[in-house]
Amino acid sequence: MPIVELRDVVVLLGRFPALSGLNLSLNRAEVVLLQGPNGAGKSTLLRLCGGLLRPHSGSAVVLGHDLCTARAALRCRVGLLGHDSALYDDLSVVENLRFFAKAARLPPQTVVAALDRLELSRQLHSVPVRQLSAGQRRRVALATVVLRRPELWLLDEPHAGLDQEARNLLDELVAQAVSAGATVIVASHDHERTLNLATRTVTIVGGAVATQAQTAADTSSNRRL
Amino acid sequence: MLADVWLVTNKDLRIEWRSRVTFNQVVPFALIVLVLFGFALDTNRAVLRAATSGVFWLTVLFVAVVAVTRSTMIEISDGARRALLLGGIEPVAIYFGKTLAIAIQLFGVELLMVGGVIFFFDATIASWPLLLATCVVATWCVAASGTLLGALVANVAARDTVLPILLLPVLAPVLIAASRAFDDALGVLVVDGWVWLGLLAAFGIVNATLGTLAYGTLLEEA
Amino acid sequence: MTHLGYLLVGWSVSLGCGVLYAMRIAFRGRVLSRQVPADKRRWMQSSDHSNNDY
Amino acid sequence: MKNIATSVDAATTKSRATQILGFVVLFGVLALILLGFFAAPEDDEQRDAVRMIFVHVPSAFLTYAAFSVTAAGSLMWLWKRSRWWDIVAHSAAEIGVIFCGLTLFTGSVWGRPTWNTYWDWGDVRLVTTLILFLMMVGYLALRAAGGEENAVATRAAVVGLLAAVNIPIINRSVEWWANRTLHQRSSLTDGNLEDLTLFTLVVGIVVWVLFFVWAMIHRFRIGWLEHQLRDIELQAAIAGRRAETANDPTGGSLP
Repeated sequence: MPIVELRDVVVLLGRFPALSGLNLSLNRAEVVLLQGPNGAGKSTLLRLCGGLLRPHSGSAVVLGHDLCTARAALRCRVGLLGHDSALYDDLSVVENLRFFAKAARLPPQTVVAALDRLELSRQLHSVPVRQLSAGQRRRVALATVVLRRPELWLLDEPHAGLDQEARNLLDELVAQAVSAGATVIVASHDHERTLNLATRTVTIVGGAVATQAQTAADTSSNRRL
Repeated sequence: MLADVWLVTNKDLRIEWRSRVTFNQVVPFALIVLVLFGFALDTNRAVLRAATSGVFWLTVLFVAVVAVTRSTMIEISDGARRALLLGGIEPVAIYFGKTLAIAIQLFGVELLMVGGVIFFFDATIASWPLLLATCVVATWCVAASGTLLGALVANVAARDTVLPILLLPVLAPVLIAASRAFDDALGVLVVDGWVWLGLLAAFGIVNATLGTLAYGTLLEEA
Repeated sequence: MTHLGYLLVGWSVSLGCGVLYAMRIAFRGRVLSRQVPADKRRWMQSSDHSNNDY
Repeated sequence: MKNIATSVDAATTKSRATQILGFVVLFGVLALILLGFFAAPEDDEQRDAVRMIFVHVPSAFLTYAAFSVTAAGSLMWLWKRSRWWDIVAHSAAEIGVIFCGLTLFTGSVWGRPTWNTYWDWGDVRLVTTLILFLMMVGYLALRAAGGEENAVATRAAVVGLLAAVNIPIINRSVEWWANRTLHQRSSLTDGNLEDLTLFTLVVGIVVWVLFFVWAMIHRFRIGWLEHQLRDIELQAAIAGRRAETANDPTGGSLP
């Protein structure tokens, strides 16, 4: 069964058709590099797959959940890293993560584990998110995704604002998740970096898939991690 | 479920404790409104005392608009509303959690305002139990309607103007009933304040029920 | 007739509002009708393709 | 309604049925004026001021009828998600606000000669109707604020139901507040009215209801056309987006 199955999906943002009849089918453990010019609909596609948007028309099934009817059930199983960090500015790093862990009914130790995984130093744990640098903020946002061990990772420009070290860390995380059976969709301008991992590239233009192709990482099956 | 309610309440209160928006802005605002009413009505001590209940609850309504706006803004800024959705908390728990957080904050402001009317308006308390019970129940009513309408206007472009237009008429019965109950509690008017309290409770239950039913839909679609 | 002034004001405002509103919607209907092709002007029949199954 | 004589024009919201209905309403209004001003007798206490009843009571009746339709339409939208019910709710709200404003206005103008005041804060129905008016003005303001079509419909439906649920409570509360009312107990049932006055009042209600039906049909069709226009606009926008996809300048070339 495909992880993502979209047919003729139209998604409206206000009255604007951000997706204009998009077709896409993804299988388990695929890593998809999403390309396309600004305004092509990449972010909208990720938000749709994350269960945040309702298709205006067409059929959309993600992880077996119909996006017209069962978005709430889907949202517990995906991890979305958007443009904005989706954190509460006035709460500290640990408080933010604890909130998300409790909401998802995860044990408290997952919080520390996730923060350690993202190599966030202990001094930062009690600092309000407002005071973090853009890169640190991004790491915390990523920690909220890692925390939940999602089956589908949706990463919107994940490399933006990260230093070299953090980028390598991110690639490592993605590779680990994929080997554990997760599916990943990455929207990125940083082709070279993401291509190493990608099994497929999908180019979106005008809210629909223009082209897609299998990549070397998939065919040669010796991914450089 | 209750744990989730407390999780959301705790989160909102903690954010308030850190940012002190309500404390630093809403409390002075409430006191200024009271004082201005004092200036406007000060020619006659009797008029001032007779008007105390109405002035008190009118001020609470204005404060409520500010508190609801703040509560909504917490979730809108930086995609946090998305975070709340992705978190996996039941919408009903979010609704009651946020309602409770607003109610606790408003109740705190009201206690300070009671001090304000005693000081500025020369109010005397005839019945503390009735006064406190009215504050609790009316505050719940205000918070329950406010949270619902806050979610309703969250994605409206002109939400800052639309919220008061919608919220204030809905809260008109709270203004009426709470003022009458206060009249009794302050010994201004011979009415049965507890009957009015019952009406407030009915209003609170009805609107919280509607909120329970509609909140999830609004969070998803509106 | 007593109170004629009050009566005239009440009646004329009521009927006037009705007439103005009627003219407004008739006019607006005319303007909109010109912009919509005839096959889409069937009132009772839904041509809605959006996902209405929630 | 202006050019009744012409045949049914293709590009309007009227139809044979609404034309006939419009005719009937016009004649009804003329009949009502004649009945109300000349046939119906004057009241012993209120003298001729009682003639205001023939516009005031039908307006009040229609206000509550229209907002009931809005509440029903709101409920049906939330249940069935059908555009039809959404437009019904919106149409009824718009017409209802007009009648509600007229009810308040004619009531005040009537109140001056009979109760010697335009407005009384202690009067139950007056205050209830005013709050209802404000709520529904908010409803229309929310509609006018715009947004995605389905989201607007859902928001508006919740407000419509909120108003419908709260009005009985407000009515009770204000009744307790005052325990007094300037309004006579239901004019229709207490049997104090002269036969001809009662007859005229019934004619007034019937004429107003017929006008409501006429206006609803036209207003509904406007809502329907607006929906169709948005749909046409949307299809064009989708086609435009698809054209972008087809003419992809990069040709989908990979780096």
